[in-house]
Amino acid sequence: MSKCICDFRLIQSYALPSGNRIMQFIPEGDCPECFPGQFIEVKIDHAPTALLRRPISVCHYSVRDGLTLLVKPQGPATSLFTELPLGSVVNMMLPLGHGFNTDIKPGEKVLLAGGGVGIAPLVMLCDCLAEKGATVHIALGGRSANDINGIPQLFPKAERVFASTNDGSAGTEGVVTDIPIFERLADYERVYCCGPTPMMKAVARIARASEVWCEVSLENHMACGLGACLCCVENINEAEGNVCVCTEGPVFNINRLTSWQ
Amino acid sequence: MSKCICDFRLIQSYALPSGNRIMQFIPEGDCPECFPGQFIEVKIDHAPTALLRRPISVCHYSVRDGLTLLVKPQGPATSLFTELPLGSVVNMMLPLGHGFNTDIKPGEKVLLAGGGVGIAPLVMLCDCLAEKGATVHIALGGRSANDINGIPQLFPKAERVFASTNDGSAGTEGVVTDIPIFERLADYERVYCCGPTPMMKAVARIARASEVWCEVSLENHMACGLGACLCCVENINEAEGNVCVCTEGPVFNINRLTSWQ
Amino acid sequence: MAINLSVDLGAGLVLKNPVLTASGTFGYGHEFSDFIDLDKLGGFIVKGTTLEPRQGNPSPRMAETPMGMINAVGLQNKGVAYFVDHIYPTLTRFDSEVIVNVSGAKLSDYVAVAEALAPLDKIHAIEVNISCPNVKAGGMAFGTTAAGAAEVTSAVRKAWNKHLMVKLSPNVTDITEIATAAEASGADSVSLINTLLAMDIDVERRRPRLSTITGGLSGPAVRPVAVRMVWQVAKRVKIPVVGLGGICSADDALQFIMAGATAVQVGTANFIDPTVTIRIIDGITDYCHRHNISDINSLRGII
Amino acid sequence: MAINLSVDLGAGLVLKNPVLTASGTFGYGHEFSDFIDLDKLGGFIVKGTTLEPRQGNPSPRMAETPMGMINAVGLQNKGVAYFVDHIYPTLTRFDSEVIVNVSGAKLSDYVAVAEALAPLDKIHAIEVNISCPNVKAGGMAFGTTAAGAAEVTSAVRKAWNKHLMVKLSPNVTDITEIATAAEASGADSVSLINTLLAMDIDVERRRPRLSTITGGLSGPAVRPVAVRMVWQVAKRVKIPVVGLGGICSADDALQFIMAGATAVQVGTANFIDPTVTIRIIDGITDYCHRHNISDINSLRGII
Repeated sequence: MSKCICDFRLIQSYALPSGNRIMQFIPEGDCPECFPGQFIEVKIDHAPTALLRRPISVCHYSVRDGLTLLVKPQGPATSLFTELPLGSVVNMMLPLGHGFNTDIKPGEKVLLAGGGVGIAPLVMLCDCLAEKGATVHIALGGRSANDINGIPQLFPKAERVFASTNDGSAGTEGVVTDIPIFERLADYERVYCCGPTPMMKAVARIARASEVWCEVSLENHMACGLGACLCCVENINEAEGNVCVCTEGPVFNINRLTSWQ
Repeated sequence: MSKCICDFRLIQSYALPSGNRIMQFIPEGDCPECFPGQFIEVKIDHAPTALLRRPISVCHYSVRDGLTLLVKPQGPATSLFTELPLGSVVNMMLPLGHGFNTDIKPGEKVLLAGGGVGIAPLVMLCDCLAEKGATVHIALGGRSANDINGIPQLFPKAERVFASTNDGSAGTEGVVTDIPIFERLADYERVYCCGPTPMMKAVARIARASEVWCEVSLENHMACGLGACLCCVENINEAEGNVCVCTEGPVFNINRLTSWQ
Repeated sequence: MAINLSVDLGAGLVLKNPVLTASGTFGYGHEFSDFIDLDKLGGFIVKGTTLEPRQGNPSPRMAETPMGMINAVGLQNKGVAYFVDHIYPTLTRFDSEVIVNVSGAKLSDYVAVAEALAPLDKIHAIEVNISCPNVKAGGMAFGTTAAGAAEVTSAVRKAWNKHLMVKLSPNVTDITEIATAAEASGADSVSLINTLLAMDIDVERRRPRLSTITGGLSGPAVRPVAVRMVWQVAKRVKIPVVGLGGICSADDALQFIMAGATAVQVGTANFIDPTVTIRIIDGITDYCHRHNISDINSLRGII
Repeated sequence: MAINLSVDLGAGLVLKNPVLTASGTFGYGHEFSDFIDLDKLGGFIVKGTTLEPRQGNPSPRMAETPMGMINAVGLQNKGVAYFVDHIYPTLTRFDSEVIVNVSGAKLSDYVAVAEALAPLDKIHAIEVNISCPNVKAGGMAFGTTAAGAAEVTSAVRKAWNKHLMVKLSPNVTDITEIATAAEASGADSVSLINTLLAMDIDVERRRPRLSTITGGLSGPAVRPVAVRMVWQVAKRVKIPVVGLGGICSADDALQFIMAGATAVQVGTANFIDPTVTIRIIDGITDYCHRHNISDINSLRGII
C-alpha cells in the first residue's frame, strides 16, 4: 500500500458538545484507501509556530464519503485547523501506520473502548467489524456528559453503547473500566482500545487478567510519521526495545507490549 | 499626536491593473488621525516567516472613509495580506513617522511625482493640498501602461496628470523626469516625490538645479517603526549622520539630504 | 491571593517584577510611552552607550529570517557625555529601574563610561556588553574568552560600585566558563544571551542582506538555545542570572525563570508589539494565580 | 540551455547534483521511496551508525519550537554489523551516492565502524559525526576542540581510504579552527552544521519537554547561523564544504552554495514534505535558467 501526499477539500465541519470537531474532507485527486487505526499527517498552513505536520487518526474513510477526522483543538495549530472554513484545501500525507487487526470471524463479540479524541479510530473500526459480522459493543469514557453526548450516533452499527463519566452526569460514574461489562470482559473475543494512556493501561490490565485478545493504539510526539526521524519511539518489550509508533504502530497487540504496562 | 495600536476591518479591496491593491479599512474603535506621508505598521497574521510588522504608507485617511492602503504583493507576507477577504480584521500601529509639509499658501502650484507603490502617499497629499488651494499636477512613472491605468482616478482633485512609461505604452516614453514639465520645474513652487530611489534622486537633482523646494519620502528596512531599533537609518548629512527614517522621516526636505544625492 | 513578583538581583538592584527590556530594543523608553506605562516594568535597559559618539554601521542593518531577525546596528549612540547631559534627565522621573548598557572598543573605554555614569543617582546598575557581534574591535572579542571577560569585568568593577551586570555572548563553546570568569571578577549578575552571529543572503541579487555581511540573530528562533544556556549557567554560578532570547509571552519568560533566571529581558518582541512587556507581566501574574504560586521566586530554577 | 548541476567533492565522491539528505532525517532512503525517485538525489546519508546496537534515549525525544525542532534521538541504530548484513544489500541498487554517517563513544569505535564499512563497494564516502549533542560520551565531545576533531579524523583516516567527510558541531567559539584541524588531519570534506544544543520547557507541567533535558535544535530557525558558519569555514579551508541547517527551498540551498558550500544536505524539511529534495533540485535548475547560469559550480562562494 503506497503512501501519498494529497490535497483534500473540507466539505463538512461541526463541533461536538465536547468542543472536539468532526471534519469531513473529499480528496482533490486520487487518494489511496485508509484502514481503521491508521492516521494522516496534515500540514496546517499559516500556523506560525507549527513547523511540522500534525498526526491525526482516521475517524472514517470511504470512497463515497471521503475522509472524516475527529479533531481536538488543543494548541494554536489544531485550533486554526478546526476553524477552517468549508471549502478550505489542506495537504495531507496518508495512509500512515499499522492499523487494527480486523481479521475476525463472523459472530465474534468485540468491545471497543475509547475516551476523548481517542474514540476517533474506533468509529471506522466499528463499521468495519460490524460489516464482517461482529457484534460490537462500545465503551466510552468522559469527564462529563458533554464528552459523551453526540458520540453514540457515530457508532450506528454498534449493538450497545456504554458510557462512564467522572462526575456521573452520563452512564456509570467513574472511569471506563468501572462500567460493569469490564467485570466479565471474557464475554468478548476481542477488546480494542484508544484513549488516554492511563485508560489504555487499565483496559490492557483487565484484558491480560481476563486473557482476552486486546489491541491498543499508542500516541507519541511525531515529526515525520514515516519511521525516519525516530522521535516517536516506545519501548515495547525487552527484545525489540524502542520501536517507532508511527510505523510499527500506532496499534499494538498488548502481548507485544510487555514493557508497557 | 499619540500613537496607538488599533484593529481595522477590511471593507473594500480591489486590484489595480499593475497588480497592486487598493484596500480600504475602517477602525474597530477609536483611531488617531493620519497625515499625508505618514505610515502604519501592520501585523500580518498567519504569515509563518513574517516575524515583524510591515510598514505601509497611508494612501488615504479620513474620518468618513477610514484608512486606505495601496499595497504591492511582493513577498509571502504582503501577498497573504493583499488576498485577505472582506471583513478580515487586522492589527495596525499608527500613525507613524513625519509626513509631508502641507503648510502652503492658496494658489501655489505644486508637482507630485511618484512611481510604483510610491504613489500611495501622494493620493492623500493631493487631496490635502488641493483643499488648501494649491494647483496640483501629478507626474506618474511606470514600466508600461498597466502601471499607469487606474491611477489618475485616484487623484480627482489634480488639475493635470502626466505619465511616463519605459516602453512608451502610456504618456512620455522614458522615465518620469523625461516628462517635459521637468524642463521647466521652476514653474512649480514645490515638488513632492515618492517612488523608487533612482526616481527620487533624479527628481531631487532637477529640483536642486532648478532651486525648487522639494520633499522626498525615503524607504528602508524597518523593524519597529518607532525609532527604537535603529535598523532603518539613512546617512542624511554630515552633521546629523545616520538618522531613523521611521521617526525623522520618512519624508525629508532635500536640503537636509546632502549626503543622499 | 497576593502574589510577590519582586526579585532581588543583589548589590542594590531590586525589581518590582522580573521583566526588563533588552538593550537596543527599547530606545530610551520614551519611544514606548504612548503604548505602555513604563513604571509598570521591572526596569528598562537603555541602549549600548560608548565613550565617544558612534554612527554605527551603514544600511542595510536588518534582515528578517524564519522567526528571527538579524541586525547589524553597530552600537549607534551619541556617547556617554550626551547621555549624561541630555538623556539621563528625561529618565529620572521613572519609578522603574533604569539600567545602562555599556560598550566599548577597548578596556579604558568601558572604564571611562562607567566612571561617567557613576554619579547618576537614578542609575543603580550597568550592564557591561562584552558580546556585541556587530563592532570590529571590543564587543564580542572580550566575551568569547574567559580571560577577556575577566579583564573587562575587573576593570569596570574598580570604577563602579553599584550593581554590575555582565552580558554574555552565546557564540562560545562553553558559556559557563565565561560566566564563571565574570563572577570571579566581581560581576553581581550575568545576562544572557546576546545575539547569535548569523548571516542571510539575497540569492536573487547574489549579495548579503546586511552591509556588514554578518549580524546578530535574535527573536523566537533563538529561544531554545538561550533557555539551554541560562539553565547551564544558573547551575554553575551563584550570582543571579538574567535570561533573554526570543521572549514573546509569559510562557516564554517562565521557561527562563524555571531554567534558573532571576529576571528576564524582552527584546525583539518589543518591535512587534510595543505592549508585550505588560502582557508578559500580566501573564506571569495569571500563571501564578492558576498554579497557586504566591512568590515568583519559588519557580526559579525548578528544572 | 544545458545546466551542469554535478559537483565533485573530491576523493572519488562526485554527485549528480548538490542535494544530499542529512543523516537521521531520511532513514535508509526506502521510507521515502513512495514519494520520490531516490535516484534523482545527489545522494543520501544514512543514519548514524555505531559499532554496537544502540537503543537511543527514552521518550519524549522531540519538541517543536518556533520554526525549529529539538530532538534527542541519541543515535538509535542496530549497529554496523546489522547495517552491513541487512541494510546495505537494500542500498546497492541505487544510482545515487549512499554515504554512511559514523558515530561512536570512543575513538576505537569510530575506527571499527569505518573498517567494517570499508569493503562495501557502493559506499564511496562516510560522514564522521563528531558533533552529536545527544549522547553522553563521544559525539560532540570530540567536535568541540580542535584536538578532539584532529584525533578522530586521523584515526578514521587510517582505516578508510575513500572519501572522508567530517560533520562539525556549531556549539563552538570558532568553527574554522575545528574545520582546519579536520582538514589538516586528512578530511576530504567537512559538513556543517550539526544541531545547536537547545532546551524547551513545558511551563504548565514544569518539566523539560525532552527526556534528556537538552537536545539538538534544527530547522529553519538555525539557518542564519549555519549560513554564517559555512561562509566562515569556506573562506578558511581548501577542502569542499557541505552546508546544512534549515534548508527548505532552492533559495535556502543557494544561500549555502553562494556562502561557499559545494553541496548541501536537507534535513528537517524531509519530515514536513518528503518530496522537498526534488523540489529543491528542480528549483535550483530553474534558478540557473532564469539567471543564465550554465554550471552550478560558478555560484559557489560568490559572497
